[in-house]
Amino acid sequence: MSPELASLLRILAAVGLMLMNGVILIYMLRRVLGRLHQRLGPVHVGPQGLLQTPMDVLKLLTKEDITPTNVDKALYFIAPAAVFTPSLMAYAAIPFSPTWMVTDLDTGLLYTLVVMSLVSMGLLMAGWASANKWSLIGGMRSVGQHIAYEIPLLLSVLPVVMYVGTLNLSSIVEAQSGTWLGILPQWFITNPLFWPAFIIFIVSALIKVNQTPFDMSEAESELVAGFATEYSSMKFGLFFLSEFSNSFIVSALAVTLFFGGWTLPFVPDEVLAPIAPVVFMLKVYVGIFVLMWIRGTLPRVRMDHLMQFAWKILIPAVLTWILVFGFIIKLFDLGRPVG
Amino acid sequence: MGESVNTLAFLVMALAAIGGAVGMLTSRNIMYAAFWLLWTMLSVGGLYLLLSAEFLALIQVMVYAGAVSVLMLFVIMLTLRRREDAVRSLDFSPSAALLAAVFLGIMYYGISNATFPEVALLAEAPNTADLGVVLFTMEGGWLLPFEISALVLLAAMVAAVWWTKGQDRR
Amino acid sequence: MTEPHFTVTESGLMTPEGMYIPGEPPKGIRRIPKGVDRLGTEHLIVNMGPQHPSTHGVLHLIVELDGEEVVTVEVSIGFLHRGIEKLAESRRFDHLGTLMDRGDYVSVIHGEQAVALAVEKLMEIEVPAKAAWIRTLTAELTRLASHLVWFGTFGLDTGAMGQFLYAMRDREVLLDILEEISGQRMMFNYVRPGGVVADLPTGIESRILSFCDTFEVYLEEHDALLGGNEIFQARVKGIGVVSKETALAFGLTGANLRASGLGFDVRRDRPYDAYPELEFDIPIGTIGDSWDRYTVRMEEMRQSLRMIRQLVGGMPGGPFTAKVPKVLRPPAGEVYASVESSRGETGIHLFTDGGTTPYRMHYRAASLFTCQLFEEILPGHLFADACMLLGSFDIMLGEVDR
Amino acid sequence: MWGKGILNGMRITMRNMLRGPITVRYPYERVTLPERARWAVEVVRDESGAHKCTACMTCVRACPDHILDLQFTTAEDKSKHIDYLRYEMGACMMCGLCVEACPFDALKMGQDYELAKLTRDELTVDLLVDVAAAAPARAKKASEVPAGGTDDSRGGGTDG
Repeated sequence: MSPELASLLRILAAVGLMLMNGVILIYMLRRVLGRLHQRLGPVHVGPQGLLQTPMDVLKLLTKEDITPTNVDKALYFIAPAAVFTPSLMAYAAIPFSPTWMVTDLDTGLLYTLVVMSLVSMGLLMAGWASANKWSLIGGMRSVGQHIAYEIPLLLSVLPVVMYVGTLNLSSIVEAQSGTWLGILPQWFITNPLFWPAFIIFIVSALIKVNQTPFDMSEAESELVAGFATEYSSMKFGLFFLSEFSNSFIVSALAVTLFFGGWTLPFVPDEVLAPIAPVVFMLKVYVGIFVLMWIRGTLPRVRMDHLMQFAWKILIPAVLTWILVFGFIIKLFDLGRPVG
Repeated sequence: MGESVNTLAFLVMALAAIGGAVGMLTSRNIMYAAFWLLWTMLSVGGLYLLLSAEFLALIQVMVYAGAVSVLMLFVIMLTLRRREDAVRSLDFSPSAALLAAVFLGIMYYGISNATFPEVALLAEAPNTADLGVVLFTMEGGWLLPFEISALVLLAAMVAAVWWTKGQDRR
Repeated sequence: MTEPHFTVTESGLMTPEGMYIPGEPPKGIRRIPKGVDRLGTEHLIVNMGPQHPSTHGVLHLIVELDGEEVVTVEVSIGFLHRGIEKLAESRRFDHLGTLMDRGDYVSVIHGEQAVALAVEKLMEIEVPAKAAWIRTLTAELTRLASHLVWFGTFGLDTGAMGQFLYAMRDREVLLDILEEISGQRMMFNYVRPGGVVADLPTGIESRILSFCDTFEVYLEEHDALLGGNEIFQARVKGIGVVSKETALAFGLTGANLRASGLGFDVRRDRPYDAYPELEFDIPIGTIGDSWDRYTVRMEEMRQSLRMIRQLVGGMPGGPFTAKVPKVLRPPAGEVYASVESSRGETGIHLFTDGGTTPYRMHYRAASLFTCQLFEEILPGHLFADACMLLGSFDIMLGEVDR
Repeated sequence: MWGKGILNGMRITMRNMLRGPITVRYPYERVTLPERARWAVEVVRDESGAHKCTACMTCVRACPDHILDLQFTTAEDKSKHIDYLRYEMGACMMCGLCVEACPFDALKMGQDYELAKLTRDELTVDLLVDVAAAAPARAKKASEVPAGGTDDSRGGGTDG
């Protein structure tokens, strides 16, 4: 098989995974939120309501696509794609196992974060093009929050990068294999040195997921549906899909950076190799469950509190922590560069 | 096949970059212009990627496409008093045309007379780690200029914050 | 090319078709101010409602926004107007309750109680002790149910979905109890001049008490879930401060007034039915911000629980209704009776001419007074806070528009 | 400490999750209505199917919505013959005032809460129609109505 064909197949696999993920995550969200609220969630269509989301996708696909009269036609059409494409591109560098990944980028971590930062552009486009005041406010809010949290998100992964000396995601995972003092897995999360970075990472990554407590851009009780107000049928579906795909990416990044990716402690490599993708997916889905749990619990933050939190607390904190962390690993010679 | 794919990709990216630039200059809607600019930035990022400068490509996308363009759009939206102000009428200015013609002439002269070094691409392109080494650890590296520019940017940021929030804003 | 939707000029709106809507801008709406200082941003005028998720019904707010900041607000009501006051002129006195049910349709017993009290006052009917106690019991159960709706929707306004569903879960049990007592889940039509329609069903006492036991735990959970949340606290503390003077000037009553530090409660100050015999505290806030309104209502729910326990424990015997004629024919006159409903003082002002129907009925709805406050309170707040403030005041549009 | 309340809230939602769902899956499960539940008005009939209505018009006057319509003809021997007692279910608010007013206990509040009808006309019913006589006609009418017409187009929402 020629390398070009192989990459094409990998890309197609990523697209398939993303679409599947979207359907599965929507079902999971409904069930998890339902249980959190002492409801059942979908149970009627198919066994355990499993067919509910496929049916909804069908519904979205066959629904009439309404274009309001006053919209900026070009941008209105481009916006869903501009939101969807970066979310899809972000799958490229995620290492599902030592061999399962679309491409093993040397700058995989930076790539994923950069690509995800482009999502906000599409949201702004949608907000502007919709010719709707709620949409416009939603778009502006989304860009404001994304810009503010881009910086702490990028900075919060720096301790990991400083520690392992690489931006390659699979190398970062490999650095976390093995055990710590023979009992704890040698994931970065078991090392208290990484806890501040992890907390900052989670807080700023929640913004990317665009759900409560940070769903300001679509804030259903304030902005009706924010940037998505005027969108219908599959255009809306693309926004929706991208949102779920983002929560997958965020969870996958957290697993890769802090929870040891596909690695498991005490499991020999021969056993681990075939089940690595399963281990990775399981970890990611646990992370997504936590995201949904947060979503079902917390109220929404106010926009200016969010901004103040980012610029006045999070960014100074993460800058200070990088400095402290650098001193610590330099003084005690803790860094374990790989490769 | 790899070579032809590369050539094709280069052509697509280059045309996209040029097309975006032209689109930016000719569109009467300032919002469209900003989005065309974003398009150009992304295409240039793709060109960097073709040159195996992936770190530079990513920084290009992040800084220019992700941050600068968004800030421009943000400022445009904030300062537009009315939505229709985004569309400007076409006004022809002879002096601007003259200036553009002079600029074009100089550029043409410069490029046609320049000699480009014939350097083959390295088999193993410098990666991110090498860039870091050159910036920070190498003897006679760029650490001091880097820090100075950081300081300048910080000062600019503080000034911007003071400028926008200083007077009658709470 | 972007087509403009409309031009906001100094004198009105211009649409792309050239249709020109002349006239003065509506009261309270400031058009783009001349000589804009600051950043010179465009002011957005958004129509919040009548179909908006957080206006709790069909309230229509015309909000002028500067960025995210509310500059002016105009409250536009009347989308749910059914003419209850006029309809009352053709309804017999014992049928007025069915109209009042449709007024404030979340705290229903209070409206019926107000009508019943007014008619009793006119006709000088002595209500038997048991009837008064049953009325008070159902009124307090309704107050709990209504406050739960407020709590849930307040949570929803701040974006927390869980609180709403947990509140509805508890309200469901309450509605089951009230259905068992009165026969319907929302429009009870249970209180009549002279007493109540039927005695308490057997075995309801134990059900109410077991509900009290479980709900006591759940209530603390609710308080910890929403009120204990730092994000929520940051959003409500110091937001929407209603000073004592403003509260008095706008005629606020109920929890909104008490949150501002004024301890007026109809149950204590103009006691009716069984309230004089009950022990309860009136929670009072300090500065009148959203947080005070939240804590006052939460405390009211605790006091309601306390009252329900006393009411069930000390339920007297006797008839559940006084001897009243089939067709009520009060003497000509004028009477005002009021009760403390979940939203404030619900008053009924009746004029009679000696016939079987009222000559005129006035329905004092507390929410109407709260509604008028928005034009005063919302400007200066962020838009997100404005949405949440609507929730904190707990208005009921059925009562506002009647 | 800042954040303690948030963690406590997470604990509470998890505790609620472990309590299990309380949903009543309505078409499959049904709750028993309390004895006093008030739904559509019905006529009390004894075993032979006879009703106790004397056409005294009390219920018609008692109805606040004026939805009861009783029409009777007085025969020459002064005996009343009831033509119909029309009841407009679509406008009924089920307040129970007619039942309370009836001096002969001829009316009662029914317990059937599935009152949806396919056509608007079906909402107006003649309460005093002879049940036995009307049965064949009703069966015929039911067969004319296209089957499976329940319009469940609401689908699932897009959230939760």
